Amino acid sequence: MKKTLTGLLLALLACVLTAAAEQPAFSVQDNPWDDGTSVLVKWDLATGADSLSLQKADSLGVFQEIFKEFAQTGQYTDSSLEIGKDFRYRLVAYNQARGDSLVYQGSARTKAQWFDMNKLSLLILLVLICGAILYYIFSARRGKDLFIRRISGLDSMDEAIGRATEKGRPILFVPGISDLGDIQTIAALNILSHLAYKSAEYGTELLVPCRFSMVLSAARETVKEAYLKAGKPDAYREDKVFYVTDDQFGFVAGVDGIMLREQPAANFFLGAFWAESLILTETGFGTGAIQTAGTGQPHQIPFFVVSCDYTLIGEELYAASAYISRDPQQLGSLKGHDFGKLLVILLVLAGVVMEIIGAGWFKQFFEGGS
Amino acid sequence: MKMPERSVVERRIVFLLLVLAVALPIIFPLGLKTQSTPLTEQVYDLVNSLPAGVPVIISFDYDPSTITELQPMAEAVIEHAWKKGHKIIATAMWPQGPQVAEMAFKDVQARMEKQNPSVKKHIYGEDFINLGYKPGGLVTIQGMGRSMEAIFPTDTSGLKYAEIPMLKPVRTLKDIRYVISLSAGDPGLRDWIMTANGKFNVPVAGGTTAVSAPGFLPYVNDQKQLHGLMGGLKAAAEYELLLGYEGTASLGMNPQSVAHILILAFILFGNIRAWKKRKADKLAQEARHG
Amino acid sequence: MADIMTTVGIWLAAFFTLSIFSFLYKDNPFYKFAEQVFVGLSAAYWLVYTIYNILIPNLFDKLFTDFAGNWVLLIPMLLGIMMLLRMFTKLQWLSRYPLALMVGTSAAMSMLLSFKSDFVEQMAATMINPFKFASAVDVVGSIMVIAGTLCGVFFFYFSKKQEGFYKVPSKIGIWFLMVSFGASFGYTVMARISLLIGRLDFLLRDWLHIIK
Amino acid sequence: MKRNLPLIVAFVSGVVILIAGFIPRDPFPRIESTLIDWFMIISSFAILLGQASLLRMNVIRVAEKAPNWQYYLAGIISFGLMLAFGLLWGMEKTPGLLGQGQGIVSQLGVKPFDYLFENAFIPLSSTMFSLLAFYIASAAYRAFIIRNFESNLLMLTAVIVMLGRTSFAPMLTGWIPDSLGWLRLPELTNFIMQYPNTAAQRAILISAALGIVGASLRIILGIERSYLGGGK
Repeated sequence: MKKTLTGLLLALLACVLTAAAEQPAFSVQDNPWDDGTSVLVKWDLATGADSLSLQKADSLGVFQEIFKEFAQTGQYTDSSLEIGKDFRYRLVAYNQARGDSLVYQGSARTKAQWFDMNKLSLLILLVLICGAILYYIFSARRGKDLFIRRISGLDSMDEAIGRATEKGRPILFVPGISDLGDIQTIAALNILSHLAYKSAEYGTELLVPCRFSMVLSAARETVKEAYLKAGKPDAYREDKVFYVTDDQFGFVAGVDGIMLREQPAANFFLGAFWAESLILTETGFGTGAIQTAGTGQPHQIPFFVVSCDYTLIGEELYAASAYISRDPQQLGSLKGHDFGKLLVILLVLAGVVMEIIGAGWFKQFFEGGS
Repeated sequence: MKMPERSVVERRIVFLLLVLAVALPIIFPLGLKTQSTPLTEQVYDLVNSLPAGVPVIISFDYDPSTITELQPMAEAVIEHAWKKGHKIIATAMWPQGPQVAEMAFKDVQARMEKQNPSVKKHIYGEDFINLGYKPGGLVTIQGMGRSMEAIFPTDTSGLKYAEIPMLKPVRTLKDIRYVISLSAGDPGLRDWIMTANGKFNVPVAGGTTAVSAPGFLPYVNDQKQLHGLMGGLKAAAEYELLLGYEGTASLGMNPQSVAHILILAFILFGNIRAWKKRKADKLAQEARHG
Repeated sequence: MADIMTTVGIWLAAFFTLSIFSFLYKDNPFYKFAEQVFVGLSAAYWLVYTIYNILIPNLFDKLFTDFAGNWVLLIPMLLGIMMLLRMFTKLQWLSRYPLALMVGTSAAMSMLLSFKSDFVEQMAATMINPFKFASAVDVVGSIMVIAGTLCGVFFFYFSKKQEGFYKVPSKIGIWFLMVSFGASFGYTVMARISLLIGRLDFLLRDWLHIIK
Repeated sequence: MKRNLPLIVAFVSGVVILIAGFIPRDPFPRIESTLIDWFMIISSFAILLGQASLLRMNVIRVAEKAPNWQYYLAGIISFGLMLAFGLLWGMEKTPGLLGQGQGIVSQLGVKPFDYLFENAFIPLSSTMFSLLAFYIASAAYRAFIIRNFESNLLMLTAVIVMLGRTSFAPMLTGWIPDSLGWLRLPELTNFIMQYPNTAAQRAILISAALGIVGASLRIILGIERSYLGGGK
């Protein structure tokens, strides 16, 4: 009995001590780093309180309730206020069991800030990465030779063309179903120029069905140029790069028909694809063609992976395009992004170590306050 | 243009089997029970944690092509929010959104009355409001963070923002206690995460079609960029389970489950067939080369 | 009368549903008709909603009721009309101004917002102490999140030949990507089946009344 | 001039938004919200543009009696019908030019616009997408073939997830003892989604975010100008 009593007393003492050591139970301050239109009210109530009322003085000085959801420790942001004015708040904490209440008061003046310090980490990282992108774009423009690795997909594409040549059957290239405004289509056309060059070299027939007239003229230009570069301008036939129809499923039906009729030995589906991806590859699989696909549409990648022999995943499409075209803009951006990726890898590794050794400030710096 | 006869026939058999696998369990439900998962529970807990009277946004960012998946979610969330007494503000990033929102409110009220005839009649303008469609995705949401009234001068019936009683305490998006976006693509949940949560710190939860669900999981993290995620019909059924009723989603899980098994069987047979064919080809090749 | 019209409506809906499904057999006039009706209805829907939900409340109402306070809105209205001039080849160049304003604004906004939520926050979310969890499953899982994210990012790193040592993280990265694509695959199948359930449910319940 | 002035417009609007992202003090937030208001109005005109171009193309097809012109005519007629209904009587709670149309509502049960929406638009759009279920089924049988380690991994995960998200899953693996509870299909599915899937999707998000930063930067600085049309 005596033991329990001392225990209880000690526990009570501990409670009192911790309560005394706590931060001020109620604070009112200008919301830091904002546009000066809000006040941050924080509270940390002693045990026992079971409901509360947060009140704000109106223009006549009368307190009006603005918030009453109970939380032992909580905060409330009063927003849409005038800048540079004083605001007074009162918190009434009730203990209904004992029938008494505690009242806290505080006030603050709103102030607009010059910089949002919560976004410091964001700004630093953004400046670093944008700087890197610009640096690489301009050095590529000045003719500096920037290294990016060869995507292994390109090798397997060359192989597929070789196989088609052996069999004496044509190859089919679909530059996606997006218009020319889509960077995926541009990337696809860059890769097309490489494939057209190879097919001109080998003397293999190349079929390019297009969905939009803008894509059609760009594709014709690309193929023609590639044939010229390969020294076989006479082998270029304009009717092999052709328009099918604007209609999404109509286009798919058209391409399906071509695959069944012409029986191409290698199919390339590069660019933007949506739900039609699996209809195309299913037919291509049925005709026994070697299929290569590549798209930036994340939802279609799984279907390409399971029904094609080789798939360029997401950014690989752009990397392959930059590798082939050596266009300074594409190449420079890609190198800049690579810098960002390296930065992420290093920072995350550092962050994990810091978390393990208990230095939480590092992660918090990147989370930004809120 | 014509496909080889065999493959056409094969294809039609596949189609027919799929129709049967879906239709039969609709006609004769198997009474399968679903199990709730943490991601759906998180959404439920967010709605459950708030007291009566708080203003919330449910955004209808989809069109009829995905109603099978998203409408049951919308109905479940509305019912839950109403039961908790939250004031629902319906917005839409897709033009068909306001219309499906209207349907959802009507159906939920009807269902609740059917279950319990004495249930509260939810009044337009007091318990819920339909603010309609606005284009612009994250740009527009960012505008809501400055002033809701500037983006939504009126509701869909032409009522002025200032004259709607339940919108009195809502000056900006920051006054909203949670946003639940039911999203079929772009613009949608991602814009709400980036803007409502990323910029204004409003809790955001979401329901998406199953197609896009895996891509949203990185946002469910310690920073609470996303408070839980409902992905597809299964998640809608889970939410119905948490609320304690069997709606269209729960019933839909019967055909859904059977059809999954059928698709798996197709993949299995397809692979066996391809393997056999490869073996036969190899034998033929060896025979040719002697 | 209203009852009859409801029934007619259901038959109409069933007709359109079956017309689209007929494409599975082969392309035919019913499908072509239904498809174009869809295109027409959808375009009109967008148009009506844009007028009633945006142009009237956010532009014309404001201009008509309080012109002095809202005359600035004449600028976006003018820009909007310039946008419409894109229809005419000769005046197409005028549409570049509104386009430039829109593209500049949205590029800057999406740059800030997606950099924060998709880059910085994702990076911070990966800074986990995996050993803080009690259950072994969570510890292993968190290590997987860290390793998978880093190797996945490395897979998309193009400035280094992936040979020798560098081949390892890249390989692990692709494995993680494949698992995730598998999950997407499963979820996509799920979604597509759901859509079919909705339509068959309509046909069996509302149209044929086979189920109640 | 015709070329450069729009680039300056894009640059200025972009830079103002960027500054407003970091400096919370007026005038930047005010300019930002003005731009947002304008953006919304201009983009609604852009929607008008899109629909008008589509209509014009179909009218040309009908006028020139292009192949299948009858179907395009049906499209134009349904467009006109829906547009007229919407403008005259509005939809749901929104009034049209002729008010709420009580007379016609008592005949139809709903407004004509909503009638077409429910009985034509909904079945058409949802059936169109449900066709995909059939394509997936047929591709599952004919083209989803395992080839190498990577695609095996993909297929294995897909199978687990597809099973794990059915209502059969709890029954199939309910016998696994609690100590190995994470091996049960629903738990295993959750594990895959929560950890490996999140990791890979996060890597994709990070790479994509870098792509967005690069593209936006090039647009704001006028390095990338293909959006203005007419090549690079």
